[in-house]
Amino acid sequence: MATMVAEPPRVESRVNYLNASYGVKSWLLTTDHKRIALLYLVSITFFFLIGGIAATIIRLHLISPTGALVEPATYNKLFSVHGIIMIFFFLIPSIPAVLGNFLVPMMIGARDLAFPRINLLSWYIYVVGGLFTLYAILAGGVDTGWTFYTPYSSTYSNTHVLATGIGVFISGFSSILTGLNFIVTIHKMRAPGLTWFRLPLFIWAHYATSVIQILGTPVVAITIVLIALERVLHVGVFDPKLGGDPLLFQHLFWFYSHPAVYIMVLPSMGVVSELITCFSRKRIFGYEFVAFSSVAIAVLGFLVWAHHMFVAGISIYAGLVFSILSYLVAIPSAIKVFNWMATIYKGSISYDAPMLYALGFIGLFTMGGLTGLFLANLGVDVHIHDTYFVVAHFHYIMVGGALMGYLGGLHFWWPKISGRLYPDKWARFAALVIFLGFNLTFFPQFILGYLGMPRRYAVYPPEFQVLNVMSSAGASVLAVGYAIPLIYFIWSMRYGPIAGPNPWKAKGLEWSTSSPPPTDNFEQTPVVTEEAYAYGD
Amino acid sequence: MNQWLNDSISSPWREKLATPEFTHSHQFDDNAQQFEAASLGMWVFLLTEIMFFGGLFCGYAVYRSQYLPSFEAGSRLLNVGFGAANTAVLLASSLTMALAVRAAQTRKGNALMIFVLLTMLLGIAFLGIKFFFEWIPDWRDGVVPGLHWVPTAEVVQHVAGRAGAVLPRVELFFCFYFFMTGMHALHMVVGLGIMTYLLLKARTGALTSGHFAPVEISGLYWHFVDIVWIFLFPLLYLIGGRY
Amino acid sequence: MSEGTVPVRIYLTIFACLLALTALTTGVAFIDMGPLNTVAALTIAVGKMLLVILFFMHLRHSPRLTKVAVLAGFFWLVLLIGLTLADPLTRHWTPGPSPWDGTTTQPQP
Amino acid sequence: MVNEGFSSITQSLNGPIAQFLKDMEPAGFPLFPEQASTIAGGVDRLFFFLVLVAGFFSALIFILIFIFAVKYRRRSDDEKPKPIAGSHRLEIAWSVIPLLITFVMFGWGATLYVRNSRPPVNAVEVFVVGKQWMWKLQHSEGQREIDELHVPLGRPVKLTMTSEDVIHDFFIPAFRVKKDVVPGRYSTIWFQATKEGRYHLFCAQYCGAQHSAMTGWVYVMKPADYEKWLSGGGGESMESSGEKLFSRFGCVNCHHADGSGRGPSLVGVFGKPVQLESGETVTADEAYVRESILAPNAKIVKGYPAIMPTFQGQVSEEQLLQLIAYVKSLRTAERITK
Repeated sequence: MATMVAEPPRVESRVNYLNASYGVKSWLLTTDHKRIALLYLVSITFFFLIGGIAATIIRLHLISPTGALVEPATYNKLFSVHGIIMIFFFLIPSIPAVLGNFLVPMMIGARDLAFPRINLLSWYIYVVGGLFTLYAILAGGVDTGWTFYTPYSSTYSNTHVLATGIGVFISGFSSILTGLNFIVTIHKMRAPGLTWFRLPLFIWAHYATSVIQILGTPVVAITIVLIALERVLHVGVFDPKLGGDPLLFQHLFWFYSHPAVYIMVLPSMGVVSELITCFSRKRIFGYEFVAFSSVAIAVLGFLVWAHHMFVAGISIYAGLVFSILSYLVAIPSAIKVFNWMATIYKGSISYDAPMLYALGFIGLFTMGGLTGLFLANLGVDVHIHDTYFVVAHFHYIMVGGALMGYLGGLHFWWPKISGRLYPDKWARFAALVIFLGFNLTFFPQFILGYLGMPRRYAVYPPEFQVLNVMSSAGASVLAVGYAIPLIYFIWSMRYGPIAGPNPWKAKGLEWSTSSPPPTDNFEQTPVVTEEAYAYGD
Repeated sequence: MNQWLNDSISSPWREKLATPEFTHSHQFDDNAQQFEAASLGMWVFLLTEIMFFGGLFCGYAVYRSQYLPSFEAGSRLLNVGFGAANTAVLLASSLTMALAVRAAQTRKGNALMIFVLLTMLLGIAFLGIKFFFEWIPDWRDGVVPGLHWVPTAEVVQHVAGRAGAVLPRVELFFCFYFFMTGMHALHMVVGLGIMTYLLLKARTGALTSGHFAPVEISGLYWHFVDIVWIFLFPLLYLIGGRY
Repeated sequence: MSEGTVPVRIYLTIFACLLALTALTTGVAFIDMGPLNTVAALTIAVGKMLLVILFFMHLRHSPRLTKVAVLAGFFWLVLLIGLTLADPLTRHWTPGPSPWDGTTTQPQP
Repeated sequence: MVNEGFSSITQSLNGPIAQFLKDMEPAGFPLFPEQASTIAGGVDRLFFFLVLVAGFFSALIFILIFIFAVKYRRRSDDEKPKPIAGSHRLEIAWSVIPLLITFVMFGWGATLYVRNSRPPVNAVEVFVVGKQWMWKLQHSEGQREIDELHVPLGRPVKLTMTSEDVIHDFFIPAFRVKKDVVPGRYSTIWFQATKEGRYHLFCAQYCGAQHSAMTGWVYVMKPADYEKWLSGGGGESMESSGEKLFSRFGCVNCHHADGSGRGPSLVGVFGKPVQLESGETVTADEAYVRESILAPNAKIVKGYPAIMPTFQGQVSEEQLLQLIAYVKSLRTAERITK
């Protein structure tokens, strides 16, 4: 790196979206989808840091069975903040609002999203929602967990549930508007010749994600409104004393929050399809199957929510129905993994950093998905429900899956976004550190879970200590792994070598324009004449 | 599938939309594309709205199925006359809204303004009836959960007279009654705001120069709010058994 | 939208139908038909909704995509309400003992 | 039938695997939970089956990635691998085979779930009330405990649980049983302990500040020791506490044994169908008795006026359980005094 610092590379003089105009106003009032993507990038990185700090304190605290750092009440606020921030303010907007915002119009050959001003509005809504949540944290925190289970959240908690609820409610509309924009854009603004079955799989994945965003999010929004009304007015929608049913809350909550997992992981799958094809120089194996499996996951994902409630007291009949439906959603995920494997088979595989993340995604997502089969199982779930087994499982999906995909995508398109290259050696090193740190953090938690350690415990029996210490050690490795890309991305913005329009020799419309792209993306509207991923030609 | 999903605006309309008075935004290729995008966008937004109200309808369905007698007792405390009258008022406003859209399509500026104004007046009439003839008497009867739940002797007697009805669960009915009608009224207020915008815009003639998309999609929203009421009316007022 | 604007006559006819259906649903509520009251009220409401969607909202003349979107919306609404109700409506149901259940448990009285 | 076959195959494996895992554990560092109930073995068998399947597919994917990564690494920059469009046969294979495997998982799990959700009729009954942040338990013989549960070895035990405030969850890892304890209703679990000893009891549903302190111990004792322990506490049985409450709250004034009172007789009612004024029939279970005390007008017995006042706010969760125990005990008329 030292040799590169010596002389900042020559800046390309051509006008692009980054240097088209200057000043704070030109950013805060922009309607350019690429600039809005960068606004999102900065804000979600900020929230990732907050969520990450909370996670760090949690893991440090759990080194000792009696709790090393904080009071149990504080611990509860920490895991609540970690969950709320990471899910609603980092993972859900991560790929759609950053990479999706940047790439959806470019990949379909459009000049912008269908509604650029609504796009900017969605960022402001996100920021306002984030500010409410930050206020709640600074004013003393919230301790309901990200699940807001009633009647604890509606009646018993004396923390800032209302401000947090408003924050989550508001940010939900940001997600809805992004999804709405994508759906209309993908339907109405594709370049000439770009038929549905020529679309990159990234677009299919974002289409499926958008469907979940627009149909799921409003349900959690109204549910949060009901909690707020119950807290303020003391009416008893979820209060058993008035005949209310706490389980109704769980139904409404998980109707969104289970599909929300697919909002996080589907775009990641889209990214992986792009990376796998580019770095093995092969067209995707079974295009239609990968494309439709995204849609299938989006639809089936809505039918499985009550597997979060097998021990909550739902009827046996409902348990049976939701268990078998949960198994169905495993199939499209399996189809994707097998198709990716078939794609790299007999490919020409290169190991640039994005590909390492993609391969890491496949491995970790496979493990996350397969452990999901345990939780969908009525017989075994009774034992492992609400234990660390669940914690490990969903971190394999959300961090091992969604976050790996996000980082892979960021590394892949960073040259397009910034016009610069980052140091590849460091990037590969960081990918390795993250993979190892991740497994060290979360694999022991599977064992802890089957042993019976419940989640959300600030103190725990001493025989669980060894595994907890292993997990905490892994978390510190993981933290280092995340810090490295942050440093070299910032470094590369000024000192990175000029990338050129297509450093990976990738296919796809976004690589046919210059890096960074001009404000209108293309000099002239592209015309598509070939299938996606035509690497063989 | 491409063919099947891609049927779009037919050519007579495409020509009408290609008017020189209106220039589409830079991201679109022509006026027709912009119109289609705006219309699809509103429909997708309405799907979101369906699910938003859907959460309330779902809660209502769950509790109604569990506490049928109490929900019927609560329903019979509502005034079916005002409910029906308000339904008629809202349907009339939908008619004037549809005529407003037609006026914009046929480029009749004055008719557009008159119909938008009529729509607003009918909307205000709906809210007035709701507020003065229903919510205020509800308050007097003490059947506003959370704010003023002190049911009068008649209410208590009415509930006690219905086999299986229990006061706390009638309160649950009124929770849903106020949440659902309140959320509906909130949407009406937003709708009135949109109508005001249309009225101001219509004065400049911008809506009758061929680019009638704003009127069309505002109309979609207004009709949707109407449809919500079409379901609220029987669910809240009627199926308690009036016989 | 293929035929251009919809004639005023059609709007007025639809409005008249809607008012008639409102009167009908209100009237029916005063006749005791048992559970059929609910069925009747909801059927009429669906009818009114269809009139508004098809004519006032021009769905009849809209692109196929819009029709698919509307259907999807109602499909999801049915999923939400139907699958949620699958729980509370069946809480009293206990599966009977089955022949392969072994001998560790006895049937409930 | 299929499941029986699976069970017998895995039964022979389950013991040795669990034993092997136990043997491997370093001191004070368990890797596998104790198996101390009749349910545990079945759950672990299924768990091992799932581990086997998940392990196989994880290994398959990891090994394939590794092999492909080495074998098909890019050797020169102008390599052009031959494109492969796909194969319907393969797609069908890797959709249908996993689907069939998941059906087996579902069937096996569902059988266990249904079986474990039906308590045996001759079970020892214990009543549990959860509150922030303690477990209050009472045996039907009257013995009370807090955050501790004593149970006899080799006899089925049924817990009837409710909560005073938020949702809690009664979790005994060594028994592989867990159930949310929800305010406003009764949930039940049952188990039959197979090994003497002391086992963890956790609250597994987040319930507020001291959630992680809402823990306790389950003691499994020889039946004789258990009987001795039961009689040691003195106190009166839940039935007789309930009987006293029955007269203290004045229930006895209307609910005469012979049916001559203003309210229906409660003799022999429990567990039987009850005809309601609305024409419906309900089974008089715990939930029904509870609702009849707290919201008496919700379900009116056919032929009786709706005159009973509500006892909401006057009767505690524990007292409710005692009243239920009393109503349950009223099999014949001579139990009601007066």
